[in-house]
Formats: sequence, structure tokens, C-alpha cells
Amino acid sequence: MTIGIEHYLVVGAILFVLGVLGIFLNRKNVIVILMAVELILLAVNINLVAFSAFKGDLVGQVFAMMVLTVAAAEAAIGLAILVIYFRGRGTIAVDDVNRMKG
Amino acid sequence: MLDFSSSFALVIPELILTGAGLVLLLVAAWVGDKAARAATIVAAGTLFTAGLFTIPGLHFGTDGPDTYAFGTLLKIDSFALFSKALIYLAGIGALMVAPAFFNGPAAASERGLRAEYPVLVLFATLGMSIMVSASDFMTLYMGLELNSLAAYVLAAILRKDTRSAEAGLKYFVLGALASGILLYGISLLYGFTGGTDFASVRAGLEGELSTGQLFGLTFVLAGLAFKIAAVPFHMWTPDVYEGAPTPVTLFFATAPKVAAVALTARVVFEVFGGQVQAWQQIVMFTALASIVFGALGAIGQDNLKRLLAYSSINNVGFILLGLAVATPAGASAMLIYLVIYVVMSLGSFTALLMLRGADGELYETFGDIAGLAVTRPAIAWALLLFMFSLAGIPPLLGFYSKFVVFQAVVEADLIVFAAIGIAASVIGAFYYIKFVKVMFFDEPVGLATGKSETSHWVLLAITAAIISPLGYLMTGSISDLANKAAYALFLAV
Amino acid sequence: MDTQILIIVFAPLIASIIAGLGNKALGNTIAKSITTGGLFLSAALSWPIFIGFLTGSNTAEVVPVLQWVQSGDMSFDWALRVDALTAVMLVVINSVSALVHLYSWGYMEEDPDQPRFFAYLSLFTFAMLMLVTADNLVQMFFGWEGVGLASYLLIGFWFRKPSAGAAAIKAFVVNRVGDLGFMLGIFGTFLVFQTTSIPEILAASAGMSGSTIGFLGMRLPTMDILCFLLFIGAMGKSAQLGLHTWLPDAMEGPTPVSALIHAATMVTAGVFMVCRLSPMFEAAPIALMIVTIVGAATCFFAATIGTTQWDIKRVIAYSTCSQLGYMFFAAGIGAYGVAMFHLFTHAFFKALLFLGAGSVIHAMHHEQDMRYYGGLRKAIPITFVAMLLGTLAITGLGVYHLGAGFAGFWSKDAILEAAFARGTTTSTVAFWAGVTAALLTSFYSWRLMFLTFWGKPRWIESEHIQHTVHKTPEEAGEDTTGGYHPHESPIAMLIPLVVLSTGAVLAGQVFAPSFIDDASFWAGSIFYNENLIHALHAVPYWVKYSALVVMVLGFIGAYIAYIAKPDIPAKFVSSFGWLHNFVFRKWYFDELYDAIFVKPAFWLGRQFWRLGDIGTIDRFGPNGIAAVVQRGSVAAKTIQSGYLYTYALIMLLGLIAAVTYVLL
Amino acid sequence: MIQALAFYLFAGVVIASAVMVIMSRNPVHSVLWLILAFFNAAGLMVLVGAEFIAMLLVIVYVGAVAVLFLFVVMMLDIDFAAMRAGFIKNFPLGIAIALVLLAELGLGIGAYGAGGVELGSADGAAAASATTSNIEAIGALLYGRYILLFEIAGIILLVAMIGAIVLTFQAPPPGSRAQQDIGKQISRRPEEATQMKNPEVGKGVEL
Amino acid sequence: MDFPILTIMMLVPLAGALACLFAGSASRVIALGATLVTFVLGIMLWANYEIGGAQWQFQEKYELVAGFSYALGIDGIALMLIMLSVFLMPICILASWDSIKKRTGEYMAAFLFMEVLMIGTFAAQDLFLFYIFFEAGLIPMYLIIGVWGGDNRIYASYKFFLYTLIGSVLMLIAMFWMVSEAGTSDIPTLMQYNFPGGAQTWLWLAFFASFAVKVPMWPFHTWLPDAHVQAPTAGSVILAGVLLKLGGYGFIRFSLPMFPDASADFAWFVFILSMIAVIYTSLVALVQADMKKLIAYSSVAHMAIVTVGLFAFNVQGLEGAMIVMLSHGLVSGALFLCVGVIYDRLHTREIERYGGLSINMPYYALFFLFFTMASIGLPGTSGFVGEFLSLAGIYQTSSLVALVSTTGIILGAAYMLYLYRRVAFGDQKNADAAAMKDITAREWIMMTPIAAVVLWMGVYPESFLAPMRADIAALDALLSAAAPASDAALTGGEPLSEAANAIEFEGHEGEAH
Repeated sequence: MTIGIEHYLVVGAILFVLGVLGIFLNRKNVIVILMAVELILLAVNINLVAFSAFKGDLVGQVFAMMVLTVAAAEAAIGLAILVIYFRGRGTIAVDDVNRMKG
Repeated sequence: MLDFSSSFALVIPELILTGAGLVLLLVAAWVGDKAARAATIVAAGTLFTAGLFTIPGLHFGTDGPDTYAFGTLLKIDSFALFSKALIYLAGIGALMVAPAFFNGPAAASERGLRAEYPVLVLFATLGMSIMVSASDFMTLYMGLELNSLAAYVLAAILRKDTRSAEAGLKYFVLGALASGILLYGISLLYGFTGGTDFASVRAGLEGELSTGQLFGLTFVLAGLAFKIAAVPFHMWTPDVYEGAPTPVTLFFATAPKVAAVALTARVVFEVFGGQVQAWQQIVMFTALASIVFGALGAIGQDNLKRLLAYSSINNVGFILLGLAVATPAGASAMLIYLVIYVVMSLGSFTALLMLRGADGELYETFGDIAGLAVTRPAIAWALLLFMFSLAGIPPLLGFYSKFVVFQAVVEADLIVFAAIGIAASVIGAFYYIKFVKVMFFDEPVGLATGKSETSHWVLLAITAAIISPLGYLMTGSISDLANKAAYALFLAV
Repeated sequence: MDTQILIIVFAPLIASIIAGLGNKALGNTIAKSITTGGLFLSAALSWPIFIGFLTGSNTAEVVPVLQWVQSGDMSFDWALRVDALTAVMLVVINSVSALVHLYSWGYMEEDPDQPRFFAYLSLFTFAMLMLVTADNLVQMFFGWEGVGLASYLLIGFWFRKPSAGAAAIKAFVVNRVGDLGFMLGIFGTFLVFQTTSIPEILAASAGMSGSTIGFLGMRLPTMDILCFLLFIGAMGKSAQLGLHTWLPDAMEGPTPVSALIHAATMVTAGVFMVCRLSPMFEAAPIALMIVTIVGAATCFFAATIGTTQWDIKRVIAYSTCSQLGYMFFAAGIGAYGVAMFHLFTHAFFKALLFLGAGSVIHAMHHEQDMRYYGGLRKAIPITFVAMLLGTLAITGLGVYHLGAGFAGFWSKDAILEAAFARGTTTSTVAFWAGVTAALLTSFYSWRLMFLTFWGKPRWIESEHIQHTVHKTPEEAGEDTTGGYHPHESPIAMLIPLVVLSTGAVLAGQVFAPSFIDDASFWAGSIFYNENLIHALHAVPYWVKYSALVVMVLGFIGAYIAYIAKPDIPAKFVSSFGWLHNFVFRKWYFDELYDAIFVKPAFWLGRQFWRLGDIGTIDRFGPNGIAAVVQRGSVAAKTIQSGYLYTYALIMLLGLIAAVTYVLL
Repeated sequence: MIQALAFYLFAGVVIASAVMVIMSRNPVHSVLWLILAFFNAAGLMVLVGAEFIAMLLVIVYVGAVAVLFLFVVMMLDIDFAAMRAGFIKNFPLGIAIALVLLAELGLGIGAYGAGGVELGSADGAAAASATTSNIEAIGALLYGRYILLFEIAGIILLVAMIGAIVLTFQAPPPGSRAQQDIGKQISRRPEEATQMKNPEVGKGVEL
Repeated sequence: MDFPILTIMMLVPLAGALACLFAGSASRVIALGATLVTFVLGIMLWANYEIGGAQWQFQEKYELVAGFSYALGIDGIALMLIMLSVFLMPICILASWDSIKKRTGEYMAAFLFMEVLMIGTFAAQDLFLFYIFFEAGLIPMYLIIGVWGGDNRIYASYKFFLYTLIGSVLMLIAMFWMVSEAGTSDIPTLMQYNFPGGAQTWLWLAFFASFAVKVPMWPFHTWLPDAHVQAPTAGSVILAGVLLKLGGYGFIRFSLPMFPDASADFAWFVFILSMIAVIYTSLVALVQADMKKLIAYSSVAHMAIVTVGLFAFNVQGLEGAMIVMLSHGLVSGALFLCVGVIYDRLHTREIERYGGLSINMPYYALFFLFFTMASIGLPGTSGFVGEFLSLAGIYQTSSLVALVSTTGIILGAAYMLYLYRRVAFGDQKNADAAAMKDITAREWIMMTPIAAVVLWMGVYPESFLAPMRADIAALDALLSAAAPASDAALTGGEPLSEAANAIEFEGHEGEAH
């Protein structure tokens, strides 16, 4: 039994869906949502790396590096926003983030 | 190997922006917020200078020189330059209105202008600049993220204001989700075609599309749709527009929209151009849905910024309609629409910014602007122009934008879509005329009596003059440039 | 003759404009003088023309005035046509109008709005003259509508009275029903002949008989349908059965108006039209049959009602209606000259009767109910004599073998004889209807005379009189006059009475040979059926005397009922209540029309408005769409819940939808 | 075979820990699960021969990002006890939708039942070479062909930095001890900082 | 024509409008001056119009940027409608002289803008230029109703705006298609262009959507009563006087010449709607308690006569429809002025509040009566000429339609006279109404010219028909090929040698020779 590209893709897909689920099913707190975002990016990275490896070029891996970089930057900004939000509202429960609607 | 000298020559605007951004960053770090106003002015000047460098290339059209820079990462054709010029103009607008907003009398301690504001705007603009030039999915992604990250911060920049923070949070979370979707799509395209640069992806998409390719295409479009705020990826827009500080909202409503649309156009034509049937229906549906939902959502609004947010969704629908036509005429119409839309948005948000009380508080609901025609007639008349223009009533320039779009749609024999779209535009007219109704028909409440800054007046006057029928004088050159840009876009097709 | 006819026609118009716009600025006397002067001028100029035709020295002539409309093949101008038929009408109109103007000096003495009244009268005369001088159907229609307008204005002259306003509208609207037919007739005529010029149409008519034309999806004989449509117009204007309801109500107007418009001139326009278009009608046998039947029916129907009414003017109005019926059935059987002759004589004696009645009303302080008259013979002798002569004229007193009679004798007998002589089923029916009507005419005419001039005064019962003498009947006690002393009318009113009396006595005697027997007098201006005229003179004697016999019978009946045994009418009413009621309520026409036209129109209007416009069109149209949009807006706002997870969910759903779409 | 076992091990753990990331009640636990997921993902990458990326994943994510998360979680001082647990009420619907998406992805990408996956052609210019190591090849690409991206990445990080500072940095109130004027501090001379006093005996010094 | 008179005619009010915006109360004088100058220019235009000359005169054409061309030019039809507009405009300004007290400058500016747009609409020779002018009129009218209107002005202005907008946007789509098919947006060229049959149907429907709302035809008429009732007097005058004519003008300029086959196919559709309109709206008018509403409904009925005339496919119908439009523009405008006169005094449009006005306002009553009579088509007034020709035209196509449409003259008389009776006749029910003064000099100046023109048009319509004759003839020539079959066709018969009575009389025993 060989492990083909499809195996990696399926892992990527599962992670992706889990990440998405984490965003819209979660109402505990926003931090978990940020982590779910990281999961999505991880899924992408797995895809990219797998493709890169199975195709035999390195573009995917370079891309994965970029994604990693951006993911770090995103995490920083996301957490910064989260912090100021918490300072202002004293909560990070997802259910409370609805001052604006309609 | 890369020819850096020619590459750098092509990206002078970006270099200028980067340099100025870094310098201003240092100034901000060193001098602090005292330099904010000066930094803003410098930043605006920088954008203007950068804009000047786009002008020579605007006329290239299909005759321009080879325009790739940094290998195949960037493509500086007249389409990109057209979009950049527009983005810079919008950026200048966002910078012009900022000092007066943040330094309003009542707001001094709460929300003074930060020296980092112009820096962030510059970097966001840089990101957009890269986006519209992107010729590789990696460049695309990086430009997009550069822009997005700066935008998340800008949305939340009034950190004491919980609405601003909430706007930033929502924008961030959903933006991250969207970029995840986009990335996932890109990864599929990369895997199932020849690479990440547009040319190889396009080459890989020849013939019958495999499921993976189709998925990649769909995910990419969905990710881009978020940036454009097209239905059903528009949900963030009203909240973010409402929560963000108005100059930032103005910025969001204009520059990133241009960048995202231009980027999308480039992707669908240069990458998916051979597979029009695969995306045309989706884009068309999205366009019509945007028109309808934007209009429906706007009708019930009381907050003017929120209303304009829905209005932008509605307008994006028309822009996408031009895109969905998939002809050079459609692309050109889309660009013309963008130009006029940017002017209208600049104008209407500026007018909103000018509605301040004597002690500087902002007014942004319908109740506040009742009878504005009596208390602030100049603003009211300008808003009247903008609203009728947004509704597409001739002879205002907004009519021309719809005109070219629908002309392109009809010429492509998509008459049914044209009919649906134009009928839905009537729903849109409903809330635009409500605006006029409140300002002109209702009894004055006399709240917004504060004086307005000169910079605001200037911007209002310029945009109003353009939107008035006088604007038709420049439609000739605009459509000429738009045609060239559109043809440049279709060069690859 | 050119200038003459221009002056005749336009003098009243100019006078009317001056008096109307000058109004109070000019003052009563000047306004009255100008209009009356204008009319006498017209009358004076009309007689020579008429005499010219009588003597055969004048020939038909057209005086163009101004181009009117030129549209494609359709073209018609303002032009004045003078021929024998017109000449007859000119003298009738101008003479009666001039006299009525004069009469009104007295009758309207106390009215505050005299200039307006005289302006209207002159305006009417102008319109009537335009009608009779028309060279094309459209100008005729102009006059037709113009007299309608003047009639409307004059009926509504006392506009403060609600009944006057209502009567005015009724007159106009009912006439418009007729006009609908007239207009369609003109359209059809144009369609068939490609012209509206009367001479051209008449010339081409004979050639069209036997052809058919589409109408409302049916194929109908061309000339019959055209003539029928035109005849509907005539029915409206001449108050024929079905469209007659406005005429009695029109008595709301001042009495001189009734005399001029609703007796002598305007109402005869229909007869004039049929005669003017007689060659056309001659090509339309079915239409002629309809004309005969309608005429005969009206003649009988109106006469029955006349026998029961109490209002003196209404009696005369129904009498007018009935006499018009005579004219129509005369025309219907082809005796156009006879019809015109009756029109001519009728103008004199009917104007006389009305003006006489006006004089009575004037004397009785605007009381019009005959039940409150009585014994007026001595109080107003000149009026009495005039009325008596008028009654004799209308009832047609005359003896064939003496070769002498009042005006009505000559014309009405000729009609009856022609009807008999014509010999068809319809004409025979018309003959008998005419004879019956003559009986009734005699009865109600004498009834009017007896009630008004004979018997004891019953004046105190009248509210008008009570107001004048400030007494109630109880206070007056035995004195049924209430101490009221009627006075003879002023001289301005008496002169017309005298002049018209002369006409009523002599008009028949003098002009019968020309009108009935002389084809050269008409000179082709009407269809002249020589055979019929010959046959008319050859009818049996019993026919010739039938009118006289029924006249006498009517007189006797009236004498018995109102002089000899005054309790008979009450007995009749109590035993034949239903019949009396039926006739007294005018065969329930007003009630019927109210129930089937007026009320449903308002009801429908309300339904269309409330259920149609508001309840359906607006509700499901603009408001419905607005509501749908509103609902959509609420839904859109609901979806925009403000929660991150909703937004993410929607995005995901969009994604899935797109993915599913491309998969499929 | 070992490779397959390793794959299933890593894949299983990565998925399980991802589930725990989003299911766990305590955000601190979530972060820890996230770290585990990253480790195993790195393992997966090692399996396909992308050692450098795997390393980077561990260093960047585990070393920086996850710690940042932990840091923030702690800093925000959230009352975990009061934290509402559970999911939104239409949980089953959400799950169903996610499953649909997953099924579609699995069917589409994995191309199960429709033959094997056909990848696109490789980008020859960026081909992995047998003679150079993974890290070397990536380096060559990164600093050559993709130098622009590298620069942009730098700016992105800069923006992230600016953003984080702009948003979270709270200038201390004026006059507080944290209000430093660095220039002043640096340019301070001993003459300004010290004062020669010669106090008399028994008397204090007035500063 | 070297002197760009059409452009000047638009520039004068435009300059006036801009001046008014800043002039405050002096704007009345400016507006009056501007409209009068425009009117004088209009007279020059008419005087210089060469009857029987080129079909399109006073042409100006500049290729504008962006695919539009600024092409102006008029034929006789447009000339007449332009004259109507410039004639009514000074009267509107006068009508607003005292009654508009707030924001006078803006009000006058809105009216002057309106005038620019109306002239532009009638003079435009470019399809899109026409659309721009056509549609732009919504803005000033929306403001006029909304700012200076009655109590329920918001609803009315919204309804007016959105209703007309949705109608016209569909037309725009059709225009795009036409231009892309024919390769030009030049109206005269398009009038000669043969569009394929199948496409004509859709194009016709799209144009119909716009014009039917504008005319308005039943059942698209419900915006009109609301708009009229709420609009200020002068607004109603312009609305009824000119804006409704845009619909008719649209039919005659676009639908008929450009899509003759489709027009013929849909003729019966138009007829049916028109027939319903005549009866339905007339009956509705009968029961109205609000004067303006009544007149508004009567407008719908009158405009139905226009549509039957237009689709009669013959010269009489077309010319009649044009004259009805001109006449209705004058007469209903004047009737709204009449309502305005007493509204200014008593501030109510309730019919019941008035009565017996003939007593204290005799000259007012006279004018009101005159216009009432003109409205019901009394011969000698303009209304008759138009209705007569129009109905004569339709009779040649269908006697049924003619019959039903002609009932309009009965119902019209009924509701108008009923109105007049309740307002001018009867007793003075209301002390306030009884105390009202007769019309002032200003009101004389407003009404007399209209009355004069109504009479002129009624007695000598040639002045108005002559300029249009050649254009109508050209249109008729274009249409005649497509004309629907007439149901009134004549079949020949055997002509009788003698008259009816003469034949049957033969052999009667009374024969005496």
C-alpha cells in the first residue's frame, strides 16, 4: 500500500473543513476562531507541500513558506485586534460580538 | 535570469510607496503623533507622485512594451496602471479627509490622528498596487495579504471605540477565512496545473477541466468575491463599514474595491479566460444577487454609513455584471463604472464626514440629516447629486456608468440578465431617493451645524463637479483609457 | 346675399360676446339693447332671403368663411350654406329669437344677471344659425353642440337652484348620448364617402344603397346604419322617446328660454337634420322605418304624459315632445316638406304658448302649478287671448272644405294624411298614433286652458302667492284669491305675444302651398316625393276630418272633466290609480334611467376606485411590490444577524453552492 | 509500509488534535492541541521530503505563533469557568453542511471512483534537484526568482508589527515613570546628573 | 441653421435655474424672465420653421465623447410640443408667484430645469440623449412634489419616481439592443430602420413599459392621481401639460415608426387598455371628492383617446392624437390652474367645501366653465378637434373601439359638469368660500392666454396641423403597410335607382296622375 497524493489531499481537506467548522460552529471565544484559521492555513500548507513533492517542483514549498510568514503576521494582527476588543468590551465570547447588525 | 533594472523601472510607483512608507514610519516612531498631519500630507503627496508615474503607461494599450517584471511575478500593463492610478486617487481621498475627522474638536483626546495612519494607508495601497499587477498567484496572495493586514488594523484603529474594534475583529476573522478559501483554491490550481504563475495555470486549464481544477477555480473566485464584497461573501461589509472610522470606510469603499475587482478581472480573463463558460454563470448570478441583496439590505437602514455599505454591495453587482460579460467592452465598462463609483463614494462619504455638530460630534443616521437642505444646503445638494447618481438617474454621471455596463451586457446578447439587473436597480433607487427625501422633504432638525474643513469642501466640490453632467466632458478620455486597459487585459486571451 | 348671411350669423355672436364680457361694466340696458338689436337685425335680414326663396329668385349658395380642419383626406371648413331649407330655419330662428329677446326685457326685468342672460340667448342663436347654415356635417355638429352649451347655460341660468343645476347637466349629458350617435354617424359617413360635405354625401347616397358595411363585427346595410347613427343624434336633440327625459326638466330655465330653445328652435334641430339629409335617409329604408316608429311612439307617449302634469310649462314641454314626434314620423314616411312645415308652424304657436305661459307665470308671481291658477281670464285678458289662439293652433282647428284653419291644422293634418297615404304598415300605425295623439293634444291643451283661465281662482293655495300677500289659506278664508291681483304683463312681453299670435293664426294658411305642394320652393334642398304629395291630397275625407273630430272630442272631454264635472279627474285617479300613476310619473323613465344608468355609474365608479384602483391595482401593483421589497429587506436584515458564525455560515453556503454548481 | 504507518499515525493525530482544537473547552488546551497538530503536520511534511518546511513549521508555529496564542490567552485573563460551552443551536445543520463540503472535496480532489489523481506538469525551472538539498534549492528560488515575494513578506511582517503596536501599545500617562525620553537619557551628562554638595555637619542636604 | 436656437432655448432656462438657486426671492423675477425669453425664442423657432421644408430642421449635431452625440433637431411634431412646453412655463411661474413661500429659489430652479429637460426631450435626435432628458425629468419633478407638495407628498413622490423609473429602464435595455443592431443611435435613421419582426415585439414591449406608464394607460395610471393631488399647482400643470405628453410623443416617435409591425400586432392590446381606461377612469372621476384627483382621472381618460388615435394607423388618428395632446396640455393645465386659484384662497381641494362660486367669482366661473367645456370637447375648442379627428381615425380601424371610446364624451361631460355644478353652481355653502375674491390681475394673465390658444386651436387648428402634416404623412406612409385590417370595410352593393319611399309607393291606390 503506497501513500499517494490523494491521501495528503484528503488530510488537507479534512483539516480545511475542520478549520471552517471551527469558525462557524464556535461560540465560545474568538481565540479558538483564530486557531481555526491557523488550521485552515495548515491544511493549505499540507496541500502545497504535498503537491510540490509529488509534482517534483519546489514552487509549492516556497509558497508554503510565504503562507507561513503571512500566517504569523495574521496571528499577530488578529491577536492585537482581539486584545483591544477585549479591553473595550471585557469579553471575547463570539456571541457578544454583535453590536452591529441588520 | 531576472533583469532587475528594467523590473525596478516598472515598479517605480511601488518603490516610491515603500520608501515613503518606511520614512514616514521612522518619522512616526521618532516624532510621534505630532507629525501625523504632516505625514498625512506627505503620504498624499507620495501617492500623487506615484500616480504620476502610472500615466505614461496608461496609453500603451495593446501596443505597450513587454511588461513583465521580476520574471512573471508582476505584469505592469495599462490595465494594472489604470487600476493603480485609480487606487492612488482613492488613497489620496482617504488621506485628505482624515486629519479633519480624527482631529475634530470633541475628539482630541479620544481619537487623535495617529502618525501610523498614513503609513498603513501607504502600505495598504502598496498591497493593492501589487495585487493589480500580480501575474502569479503567489504575488497575488502576498499583495492581498499586505493590503488586508493593513486594512484590518485601519478598521480597528479607533481602539477605544468598541465598534471600531468589533469591525476590525469581524473583518479579520472573515477575511482570514476568505483568504484561507482563496489559498486552498490556489493550492489546488497549483497542484492540478503547471504552476502558480498565470500563464502556466492558464496553460494547464486547457481543454476539459478536471474536478480539481474546477474546485480550484471556484475557491479562488470565492476568495476574491470576499474582497469585492459580492453576495454571498458580502456579510462583513455593512458591519465593517459602519464600525470603521469614516475616513477608513471611505478608503475601504474605494481603493480595495478597485484593487479586488481589477485583480478578479485579471484572474478570470488571464487565467480562466479560456474557460468562460465555467465561471460566467457564477459571476452573473453573484452580480445579480449583489444588486438585489445590496438594494434590499439598504432599504431598512437608518445608519448612513451602513446604507452606503449596502449601496456598495449593490454597485459591486453592476461592476460584476460588466465582468461577467467577458468581452473587452464589458471589461472596459467595468473600469468606467469603477472610476465613477470611486468618485461617487468619495463624494458621498466626504459629505457624511461633514455632518458634524457644533461641538464636533458626528452625525450618521437619517434622523440627523432631516431637513439638511435648509440647514446645510450645499452639502444637501451635493448629496442629492451623489444619490441620484448612485441611483443611475441621468444626466448625472452615475447614469453613464450603468449605461456602459448595460450596453456591454446587451451587446453580448445577455438581454435577460440585463433586464433583471436593470429592474433590480429600481429597488436601489428606493433608498437613494429616501436620502433625498429626508434631506429635502422633512422638517429640519438642525443638528449638523458644525463648520467643515476646507479639505472636505475641496473634495466635495471636486467630486460633485465630476458627478454633475460636467463629468461627461471627461468620459471620453476615461473610456478611451478604459478601452486600452481592457484590451491589454484581453491580450492574453 | 354673402354679407347678409354673414351679418345674420355673426351679429348675435358679436352681441353675445360684448354683452357677456362687458357684463356688469356695460349695464343692463346697453347689454340688452345690443343683443336684442343684433337679433332684430338678423331677423330683418332673414325674411328677405326667405321671401327670395319663396319667389324663386334666390338660389342655393355657400359662403366660405375660414378653413377649419384639413387632416389627410378629411377636410372641413367653416362655411355658411343658404338654401331654401336654411332660409326657413333662418326666419324661424331669428324671428322667434328676436321676439324672445324682446319678451325677456319684460320677463327678466328684475333679474340681477340680465347681461349674462341676454348674452346666452344671443350665443344660442348664433350656434343655432351655425347649425342650420352648415355645409358639412362637422359644422352642423358644432352648431349642434353649441346650442347644447347654450341650452345648458340657460337651463342652469338660475344656478343657485339645485334643480336648475341638475336639469342643466341632465340636458347636456342626455344630449351627449345622442351626440355619440351623431359623431359615430359622421365617422361612418366619412369612412364611406371620404368626405363630410353634405352636398357631396347626398349626391353619392343613392349609389350606396344595397351595400353593406362592418359595424361592431356585424355586416349591416351601409346607409341604414349611418342614418340610424345620425338619427340617434337627432333623437337626443329633439327629445325623442328614450332620450326625451331632459326636456321636461329643462323647464327649470327661465320661460323665454323654454319658448326659444325648448320649443321653437333647438329641439327641432333633429328634424332639420333628418330633412337636410333626406336624400341619405331615402336610401335607408330601415332607418326611415325606425324614424317613423320612434316619431309615432314619441308623439303618442308624450301626449299621454301631457294629460296628467300640473306644471304649466311641463304640459307644454310634453306637448313639444309630442309635436316633434309628428315631425319625425312625417319625415320617416318621406314627407320632408310637410315635416318642415309643421316645424315652421309649430315654432310660432309653441313659442306663443310658452311665452303666454310665461306671461301667466309672471302674473302669478312665478307660480307654475296649474292647480293654483283658475279664473285668470279676466285678470290677464291679452295673455288669455294669445293663449287661446295658440291652443287653437296646436289643436289644429280648421275645416278642410272651408280651406281655412289655424296654423296647426295645415301642418298636422298634412302629416296625418301623408301617413295614411303612405300606406305601409308602419305609416298606418303612425297615422293612428298621430290621431290618438291629436285627441290627447286637444284634451291636455284645453285642460290647460280651463284650469288656468276658467273656474274659480285657487291662488291662495300657492306658496308663491302666500309669500306675496303674507297670508295662509286659513287666514284668507273664503277669498280664494287671497287678495292677490294678477297684472297683465308689460308691453315688451305683449308685443311678442301679439306677433306670434298672428303667426299662429296665419302661418299655415299662407305658407302651406309653398311648403307642401311646391317642389320648386325646396329646390332640391330636401328630398321631395311628388307621388306622396299627390297621394296626400287624395286621401279619403274621413281621414281629412279625423283630426278635427278628435280635436272636438278632446275639447269636450276636457270641458266635462274640468268645467262641467270637476270631480271626474279625482274619480278617475281613484279608480285607475295605477294607470294615472304610470302616466303621471312619466312612464317611470326617470326612475328607470336612474336605476340602470346613473346609480350604477356612481356605484361602478366607486367600485372601480376602491376595489379597482386602490384595492387591486395599487395593492398588488406598486404597493404590493413595495411590500414584497419591504419583506425582502426585513429578511436581508435578519440574515445580517451581526454574528460571526452566521456570516461564516453564509459564506460557506455560498461556497458549497458554487462548488455544487460546478460539480453538476 | 512503514511510510504508510507513519502517514496514518501522523494524519490520524493531526486530525484528532485539530478536532480537539475546536472542541476543547479551555483555550489553553486548544493551543496545546494546536501545537500537537503542527508537530504531526510537520511529520507529514517530512514524509514527503520537505524537511525545511517541516522545520519551519515547528519553529515558526510552535515556537512563535502558538506561544503568542498562549501568551494572549493568559494575558486576557479570561474567566474560563464563565465561558459558555457548546456550539450554536444549529449545530447539526453546521455539521451536515461541513460534511457535504468534505464529501464534495473528497470526491472531487481525491477523485475516488474516477481514476487516479492527475497532477499538473511540474515547473521545470523550480524542479527539486537530486544533487542539492531541499533547503538549498528553496533558498536558491527564494533569493532568486522569488526575491520580490521575499521582500513583500518583509513588508507584511513590518505591517503586522506596526499594526500590533498601533493597536495594543498604550502610551503611559504623561509624567509616569514609564514615560521615557530616550534621547534625553542618552545625552545625559554626569554634570547634569550629579551635584556636588558639601553639607555641614548636622544639617541635611536640600535636593 | 447657423444660430443654434434649440441649444439657446435650453441654455436660457439652465442659466436661469442656476441663478435662481442662489437668488432667493428674486428668483421669481429671474424665472419669469428666463421663461419669457425662452417663450420668445420658441416663437422665433416656430416662425422660422419651414412648413413643408426638410423633415428635420434646426439640426445641431456634435459627436460627444463616450458614444453619445449631442444631436438636436425638430420636426413639426416636436415643434408643437416644444411650443406647448415653453408656453406653459411662464404661466407656471406666475401660478407659483404667491403660493410658494418657502425655498423659492430652489423651486424656481427646479421648474427651469424641468423646462430644459422638456425641450431637450422633444428636440433630441439621439436615442440616448433622448433617454437622458426623458429620465432626468424625474429629479426636478420628484423634488417639486416632495418639497412643495401636499400632506401625503412623500408617498406620491416615491410612487411617481419609482413607477416611472421602472418603466423607463426597460426601455433603455431595448435602446441598447437597437443601437447595437442598427449601429447608430440617430433617431431619424432608426425611424427608417427595419427591425426584424421577432425583435420588434420585445422592443415594442420594452418601450411600451415606459410610455404606458408615462401616458399613463390603464392599469399603470395609479401614480398619476396621487402625484397630481400632492403636487403644487404649477407642478400639476407641468405634469399634466407636458410630462404626460412624453408618453404619447414616445409612441409617435419610437414605437410606431420603429416597430410598425409590432405596433400593428399590439394595436388591439392598446385598444383594449384604452377602452377600459375611457370607461373605468371616467367612472372613477365621477365619484371623486377631490378636485385635482378628478381632473387627474380625467387626464387618464383623455390620454386613452390619444392612444387609440395613435394606434388607429391613419392620418386622422395620428393628427387627432397630437391635437388631443396639445389640447389636453392646455386645458388640463388650465383646469389645474383653476383649482389652484381657489386652493390658494381656501387651502382645500375638497369639492364639498365650495359651491356657488359663480356668485362671488363670476369671471373665475367663466374661465372654469370655458375650460370645462374645452375639456369635454365642445366644438370650437381645441378639445373637439383633437377628439374628433382621433375618434374619426379609430373608426376607420374599428367601429367597436370608436364606439366605446366615444362614450368618453358622455362620461366626460358627466363628471366635468358634475364637478362644475358642485363648485360653481348651487348656494354658497361655506362662508369662507363665499368671501373669496374674484381672480386677480395675475390670474387673468395666467388664464387668458390659455383660453385664447384653446379657442384658436378649436377654430383654426390649421396653424397647429400644418407644421405636423408632412411628418404625419411620412409616418402614415411608413405605417400603412402594417396597418391592421379595418372591421368597417365597405362592400359594394346594387345601387338603387330610386329612393326608398318612392319605390314602395308605386301602385298605391291614392296615385293621382
